[in-house]
Amino acid sequence: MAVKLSYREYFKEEALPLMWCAGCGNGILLRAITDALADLEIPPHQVVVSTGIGCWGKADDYMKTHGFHGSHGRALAFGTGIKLGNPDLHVLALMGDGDALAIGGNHFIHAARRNIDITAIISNNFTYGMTGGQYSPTTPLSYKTTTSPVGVAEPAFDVCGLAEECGANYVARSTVYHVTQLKRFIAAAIQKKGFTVVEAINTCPTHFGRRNIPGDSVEMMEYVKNLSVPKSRYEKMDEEEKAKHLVTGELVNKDRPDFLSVYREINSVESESGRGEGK
Amino acid sequence: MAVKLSYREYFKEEALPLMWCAGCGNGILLRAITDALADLEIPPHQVVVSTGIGCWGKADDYMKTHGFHGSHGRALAFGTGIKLGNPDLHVLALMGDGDALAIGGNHFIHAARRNIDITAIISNNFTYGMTGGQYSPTTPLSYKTTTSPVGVAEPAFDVCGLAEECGANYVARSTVYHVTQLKRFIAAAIQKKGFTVVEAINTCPTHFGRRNIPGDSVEMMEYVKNLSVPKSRYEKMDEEEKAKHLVTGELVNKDRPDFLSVYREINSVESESGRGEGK
Amino acid sequence: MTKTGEDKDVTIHIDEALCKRCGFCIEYCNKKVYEADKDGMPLVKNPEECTNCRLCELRCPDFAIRVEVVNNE
Amino acid sequence: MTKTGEDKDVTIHIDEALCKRCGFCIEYCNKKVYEADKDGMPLVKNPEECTNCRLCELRCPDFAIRVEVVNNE
Amino acid sequence: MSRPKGVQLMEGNHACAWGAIDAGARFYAGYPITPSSEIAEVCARELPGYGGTYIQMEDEIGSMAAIVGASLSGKKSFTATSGPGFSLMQENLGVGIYQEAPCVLVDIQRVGPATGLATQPAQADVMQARWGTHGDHPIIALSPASVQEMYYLTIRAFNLAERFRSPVILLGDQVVGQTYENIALPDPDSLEIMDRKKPIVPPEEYLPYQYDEEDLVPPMAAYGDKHILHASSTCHCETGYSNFKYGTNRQLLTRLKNKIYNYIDEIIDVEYFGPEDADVTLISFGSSSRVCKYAVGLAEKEGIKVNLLRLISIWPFPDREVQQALARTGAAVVAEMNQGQLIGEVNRVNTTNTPVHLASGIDGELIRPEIIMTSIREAVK
Amino acid sequence: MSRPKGVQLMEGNHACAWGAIDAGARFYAGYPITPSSEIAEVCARELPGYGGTYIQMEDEIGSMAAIVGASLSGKKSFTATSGPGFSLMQENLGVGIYQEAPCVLVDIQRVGPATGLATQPAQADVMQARWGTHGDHPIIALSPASVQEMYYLTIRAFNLAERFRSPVILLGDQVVGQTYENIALPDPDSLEIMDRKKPIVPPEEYLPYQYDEEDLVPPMAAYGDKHILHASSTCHCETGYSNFKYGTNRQLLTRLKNKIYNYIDEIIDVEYFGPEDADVTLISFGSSSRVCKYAVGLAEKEGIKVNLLRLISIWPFPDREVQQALARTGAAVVAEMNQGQLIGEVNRVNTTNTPVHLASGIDGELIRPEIIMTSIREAVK
Amino acid sequence: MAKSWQIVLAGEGGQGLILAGRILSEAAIMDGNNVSLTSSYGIAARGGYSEAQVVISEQEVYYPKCASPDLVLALTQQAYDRYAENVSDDCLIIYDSKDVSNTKGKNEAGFDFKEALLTLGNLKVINSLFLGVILKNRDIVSRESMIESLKKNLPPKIQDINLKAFSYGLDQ
Amino acid sequence: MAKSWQIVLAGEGGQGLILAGRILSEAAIMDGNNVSLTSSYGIAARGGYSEAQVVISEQEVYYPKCASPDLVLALTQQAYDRYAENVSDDCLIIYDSKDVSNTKGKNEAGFDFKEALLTLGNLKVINSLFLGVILKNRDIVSRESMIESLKKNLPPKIQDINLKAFSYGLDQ
Ligand SMILES: Cc1ncc(C[n+]2csc(CCOP(=O)(O)OP(=O)(O)O)c2C)c(N)n1
Ligand SMILES: Cc1ncc(C[n+]2csc(CCOP(=O)(O)OP(=O)(O)O)c2C)c(N)n1
Ligand code: SF4
Ligand code: SF4
Ligand code: SF4
Ligand code: SF4
Ligand code: SF4
Ligand code: SF4
Ligand SMILES: [Mg+2]
Ligand SMILES: [Mg+2]
Repeated sequence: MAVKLSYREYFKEEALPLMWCAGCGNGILLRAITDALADLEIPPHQVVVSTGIGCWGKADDYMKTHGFHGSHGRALAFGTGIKLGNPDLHVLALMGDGDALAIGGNHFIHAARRNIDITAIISNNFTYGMTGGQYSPTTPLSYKTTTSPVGVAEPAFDVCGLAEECGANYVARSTVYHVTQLKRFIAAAIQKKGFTVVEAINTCPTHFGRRNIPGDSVEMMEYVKNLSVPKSRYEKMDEEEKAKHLVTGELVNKDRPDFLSVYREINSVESESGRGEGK
Repeated sequence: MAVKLSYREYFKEEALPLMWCAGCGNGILLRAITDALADLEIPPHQVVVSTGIGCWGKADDYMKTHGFHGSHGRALAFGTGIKLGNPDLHVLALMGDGDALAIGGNHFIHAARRNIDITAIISNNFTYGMTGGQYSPTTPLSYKTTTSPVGVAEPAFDVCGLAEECGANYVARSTVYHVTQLKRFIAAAIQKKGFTVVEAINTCPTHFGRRNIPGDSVEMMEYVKNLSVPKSRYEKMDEEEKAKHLVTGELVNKDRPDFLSVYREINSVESESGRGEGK
Repeated sequence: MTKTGEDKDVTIHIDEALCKRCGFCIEYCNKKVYEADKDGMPLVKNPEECTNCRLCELRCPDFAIRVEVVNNE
Repeated sequence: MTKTGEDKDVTIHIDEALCKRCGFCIEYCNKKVYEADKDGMPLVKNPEECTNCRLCELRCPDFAIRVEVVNNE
Repeated sequence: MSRPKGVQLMEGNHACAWGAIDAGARFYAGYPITPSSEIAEVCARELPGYGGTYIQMEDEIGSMAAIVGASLSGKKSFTATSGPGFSLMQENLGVGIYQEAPCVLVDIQRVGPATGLATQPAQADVMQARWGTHGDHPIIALSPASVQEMYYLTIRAFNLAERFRSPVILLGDQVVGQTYENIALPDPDSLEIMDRKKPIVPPEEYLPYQYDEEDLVPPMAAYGDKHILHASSTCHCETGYSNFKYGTNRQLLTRLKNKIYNYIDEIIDVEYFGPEDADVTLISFGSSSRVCKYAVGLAEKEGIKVNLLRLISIWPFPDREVQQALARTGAAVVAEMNQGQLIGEVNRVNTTNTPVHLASGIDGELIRPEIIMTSIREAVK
Repeated sequence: MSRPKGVQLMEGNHACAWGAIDAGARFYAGYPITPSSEIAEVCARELPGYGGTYIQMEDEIGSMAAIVGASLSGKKSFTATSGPGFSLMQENLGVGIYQEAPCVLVDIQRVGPATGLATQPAQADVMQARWGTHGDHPIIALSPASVQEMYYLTIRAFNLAERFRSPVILLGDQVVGQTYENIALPDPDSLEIMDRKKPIVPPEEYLPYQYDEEDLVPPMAAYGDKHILHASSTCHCETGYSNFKYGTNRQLLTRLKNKIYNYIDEIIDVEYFGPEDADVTLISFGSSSRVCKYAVGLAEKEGIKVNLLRLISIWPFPDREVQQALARTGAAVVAEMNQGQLIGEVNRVNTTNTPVHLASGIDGELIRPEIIMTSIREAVK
Repeated sequence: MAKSWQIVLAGEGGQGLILAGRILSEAAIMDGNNVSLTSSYGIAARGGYSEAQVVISEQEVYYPKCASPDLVLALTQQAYDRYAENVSDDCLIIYDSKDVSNTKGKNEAGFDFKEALLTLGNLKVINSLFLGVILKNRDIVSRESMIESLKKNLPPKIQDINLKAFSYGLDQ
Repeated sequence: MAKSWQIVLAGEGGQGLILAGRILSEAAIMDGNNVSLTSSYGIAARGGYSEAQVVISEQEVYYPKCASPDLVLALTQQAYDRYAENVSDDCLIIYDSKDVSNTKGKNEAGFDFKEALLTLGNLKVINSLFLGVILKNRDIVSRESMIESLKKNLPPKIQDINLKAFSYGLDQ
């Protein structure tokens, strides 16, 4: 009997209420992920979430799948071992912008280059939420944070551009406002073999919002909504306008063979030709 | 009296002979750097070379400028402190492909994003020479090394593409065969403010060559020579041909303001407006 | 703890204990189904307008809303 | 320790102690100025052909070659 | 914000940042981590006003690297972190020690291992501070017990760094870092500030690692000076360039050790508290030692005479002072917020076989007086 | 290449790799570093033939992370490195300890700190192995003295890792790693191989950190099992999920310590060499201890009776065995290739105040017999 | 022994407890005392348990926590329960009579903060209000210092309403 | 005491010293002995000082280095100088008579390796050649084992010429 699965198969309801602030989009992202898993009908025990450390890195506390909560910035490195240790698993690396791109930037670019079969789901709230709102490598230039009280002097990474440059098979950007699109991208990323990235532009009214966006949670959500534009519209913008926005949509979708396929192929050719005699 | 400086002002002749193997291109690259410095007539004491750890990382032993020989992969991180500690310095980060892109990949992408005023000179010999020839993130797919005895299963980084994506002001690729071009690019990189990258495709007959290129040092040099094609020719190639070659030339040349300029501007605006009262 | 706006085939449950008064449901329901009480808590004011799009449920960051179709079984 | 091929205005010094016999100078001199001895050591065989392009000096990985213009002072 | 004037309510981490600024620090590189981030935040806000620079690096590895680099460029530099970041800094801390780069590393300890309890205090990085990086190396570490000391010991850390040409660790904890107390910052001009020795020979004669016999510390040029500075993480001789001759390594390692251990009296700093004659001696440091002072009073009420040896400098370990304290009193209690780290060192020097008890606070909070009292009672049993 | 048969000349690093394979290791993640890289090279070549996987990570941080991850996916996993890489692995080593992920970390020591002498032997990561990661934690470390032992102790390291659900460190050095000696690999079927305890309760009842009272070790599911495994670097209760209640931290840290220290006899492994009654007892480990054996003979020729206590397991420190040895003989010499690390531990347990001398080999080569002889002569003076 | 106070302000995130601790502490400093202020909160970024502990003493403060509080303000049941059982009989507990229902009944005073706030017409001045209530019950710091500290710590445009709330608390 | 040998093969990179050490060691193992083989080389990747030390013993080998060598092969002056002063009088030094000029003259034998190689017509068989010379001077391992070890360690197509070089050394 093929009963459609519910997000509740993956979501740990008894852990409610969530620890996150009012208006924090992490819960929305969590719902999108668990909904996507339900849509794909992947049994929870075939899923491992590998989280980083940060507000979003607390997501594993609310998941009923297998979970790994490691060290800051290393979700992909732990995830690489998890995946190679049992290639049948669906490994989801849930990372903040700090996790994925500051301290974890190296694992990110190498995972993409290797095309390891992991889905990275990045909550980009433009700041280190957990530690009190310092600037991150995605904080937009000149925005204020606790460590850039007059504005940050560093330009931000284009997370998706970086993933693409390094070779990810699937790269998409959405926001916690665009919830159905977000779920769709996550589902597509999980289904695709190889390294896949979904960047979810997220709200952090408490830190990023407080210092940069006059108003409340809704204003913060409005910012996220207005910041993002679909590809079709984005492409028609001039450079100046582009610089003020983030394009959303499926930005990369290809089928390079993933690391383990290549590894197995290369090594099997060899063992046929007589080496690797060990049983 | 403006006597033209010689590379000997920068090169530590008494340290000869070089420790590098016969046919290793590191010496050629070293000559190109010291020649470039001489052409630019930068006094040696205004230059700091920050080297990584590796065969190329030994370059500081042959330099008469200020020198910093730190830990593997961190030449840019040390260099960042060196530069910010004394902004008048010309900081040259001399890194192997392992230094710059394996263990040091994160510093590389962040230095480029920040656009810190450092010149990265990368000896790309497609392998970890110093440790005996294991594969590196630039080893071409399926090439053999001591840790990929039947061929490496990971695609290589495009070093210059990565630097460009992350925001470097100047990115150029040459080879130790193309010595005059190489020197020219290095001089241009040093002169340019912001983060600049020169990737020098290099020979390693001892390790990379031995396992992949039948023949001797000259064959290894032939490989380097034939691998590289100028932009004009590269652009006319089909994808398959492109994949087998590396484009050389000045690939990026722009003038984004460097980190320190932005930092100072942002912070001075502020202190004018009354904050930062400390003397 | 659950407020129910019942009409036609849709039931909307809001778990007051979970709701953190972010206002997203109120702001983003195209049908203006919700209104804020003075504390910021959403009240189901116009349940008859609800189209069961469930966007409010998906956008509630605190899993506080459940939109249920009752008569559809 | 230095072999000198003297002709016209160019002198080529090769420091035998530094030379590691990689063969680059021999292979890449367009003018075929060098030849290898049986040990692989470059000998200046055709100094009169040298155009003073100095590429051999720049391409010698071991700083073993010095191409000097003598009569140009 | 300008420099706070008069008696202030100030957080320990802020006091640390002001101590650094007053000591002359003009470069901070760091990566935020609870419970140390306020140090970064003050630096980000204040350093530009002092002509200094704040940079938030991509991680703690880069942060430690950057402060070593800036140190060699002539700046007084520092970073602050907590356990996970401290672990990541170890490799380059070793580089700083080996290259003799004066700088300060502030570790505001929290509960570990791993992420542990990120907002809660512990003192479980004590041994790591001594032994965290690979290879033989000496280290200097100070342990503040109050907001006051966060300020003054930060200055002292910079002074010792400059005096000994070495990284110095300020080993705080969440309690001293995030407690607010009254403090009055002194007139900066009244402070005794040390600066590294500069070369006195002409540039041509300068060898960056040729040391003065008098104190074994080489005068230090800065990048940009005409005196060429070559600093290496590889075994090197006085020139600073790599040197692999037999003997060079022994010489270098021995000097690095002796330049600190031969002058240990300039570093060792302890406080004696309570009656000279006592039934039990408490040995403690950092925020635990305050609770010990409190316990001295509690014990007195119970009729037990207790005194305290407080280690203000903890590395190099004050062998002599601890040994004497153990010998003087017949029983000792080591109070620390870990499962027993400093107690190992205490026993190492315990030639009198004095019974040493452990009061171990591992509840993710400031050690409770009751835990110390229990150990005191045991000790007098 | 197939598994070497018969008596072979084999390098220690190769013996280590074969030991791992014979112990059941099927996952290696690493980053090359001298003098350990041969372990990686054998794994790269051999693991695919055993259905295993070799991955070269972007750095040592990632390598340590990957082996912890693979461990939880049910694989026996390991990595190998040397000083600089060992420093970088510390943070995630702590994660492995805290999450109780069985795995093996091989450190082939070279001269440090920093880059030091990359190709030369030292034993200066001894204390780092114990204390290198932040926060309270126990650790198991073994120290091989020969190519033979590189093989057998690697197997033992995996067995202990599985038995105690903990990372185990194999603390070799350049000498044991790169010396070639004769060795015959045994029939793999003849080996005693331990495997982690799997859960016996049904999936619904499984709590990943509910431990067996009998040995304090929780049965371990693997990712992919129906028994859901939640592993956290944050303070957690039996469920594996974060838990910040008062008491949880104390309980967890205490259990992590006790699960090892209560069963220390299953770990402690020492060798006694030489006459029972002696004038001097040598205490040593790893390659230094071989030189001690050699020195026993030299001393005999000089008429000095010397014996040796060789520590095969060094962490947890064999307090009792060392204490007894110190009590039995009136003088001791600790021989180690560092400036004095293990000697601190020896003194910690030296309740008999036996004079303990240091024979310190810091010349970037295997400690010379003469250095040990000098200390022996001093000890009998 | 020297005069000293141990004050616990306990409730949940968003009630301004830590700012109140700061205001109280600075007032104590103005009176010439030594002060230690510590705060703790759960892992939840918002809501959840929160408290500030203030130790005020003429002497050096050794133990910066409240080992035996002299006064506990408990704005939630959770906060009340945390302390009610453990404090000495001399300790005064001031609790929110709306939120806290199970009380032990000895040496304690209930106060309806919500009602007072409604009277004051501003829900955000709760911390000034309870500081007033505290000072009314115990002379921990001088009123002048408290008023100065309130002014120092609050933005000008909300000073008046907060001072009003403080006085209101003081007058109850 | 049990029979044992300490052999040092010293020269520079590229002379096959380490391979020779390996061949010698494996022969010793075939003879039923315990063996330790260590090698060291300077930081220079090519050229520069290089040596192999082989300890052969019927017993367990404690000290894997040559504390008091029984035989030193010195192919360069640097190698010769490193040992000549320090070895005991019982130690035989075999040196390259072309490369080594300053010799002490006691218990040593010069050999012109270059000339022999030219006679053999192959410069690359130097290690087989000196192994022959060594065996001719000292019966460290059996000749059968040595031949077997040479065969095992060398690719088939160069075995003949190496065996020839070995015999040549043995016959001098
Ligand atoms: C090695 C290390 N460095 C720093 C920290 C402190 N830390 C915890 S979370 C975090 C940043 C969180 O930012 P992000 O990854 O963007 O997640 P968010 O909280 O914004 O969701 C930092 C710096 C840590 N735990 N470990
Ligand atoms: C932390 C650390 N990990 C590993 C090493 C070992 N190591 C030294 S050099 C090197 C790689 C060198 O490769 P590359 O950077 O490409 O330089 P090359 O030798 O090829 O010039 C490695 C892995 C080290 N020194 N430190
Ligand atoms: S601090 Fe920001 S990211 Fe963290 S829970 Fe609050 S709103 Fe979310
Ligand atoms: S190993 Fe390769 S990179 Fe290193 S010196 Fe030799 S040829 Fe050059
Ligand atoms: S979206 Fe959810 S949390 Fe926000 S106001 Fe509505 S019900 Fe409450
Ligand atoms: S389901 Fe849709 S229409 Fe109904 S209340 Fe929610 S958002 Fe409004
Ligand atoms: S290029 Fe230089 S090293 Fe190479 S053969 Fe010519 S002279 Fe010798
Ligand atoms: S200078 Fe030019 S022409 Fe002359 S020898 Fe060199 S490469 Fe040949
Ligand atoms: Mg973030
Ligand atoms: Mg390389």
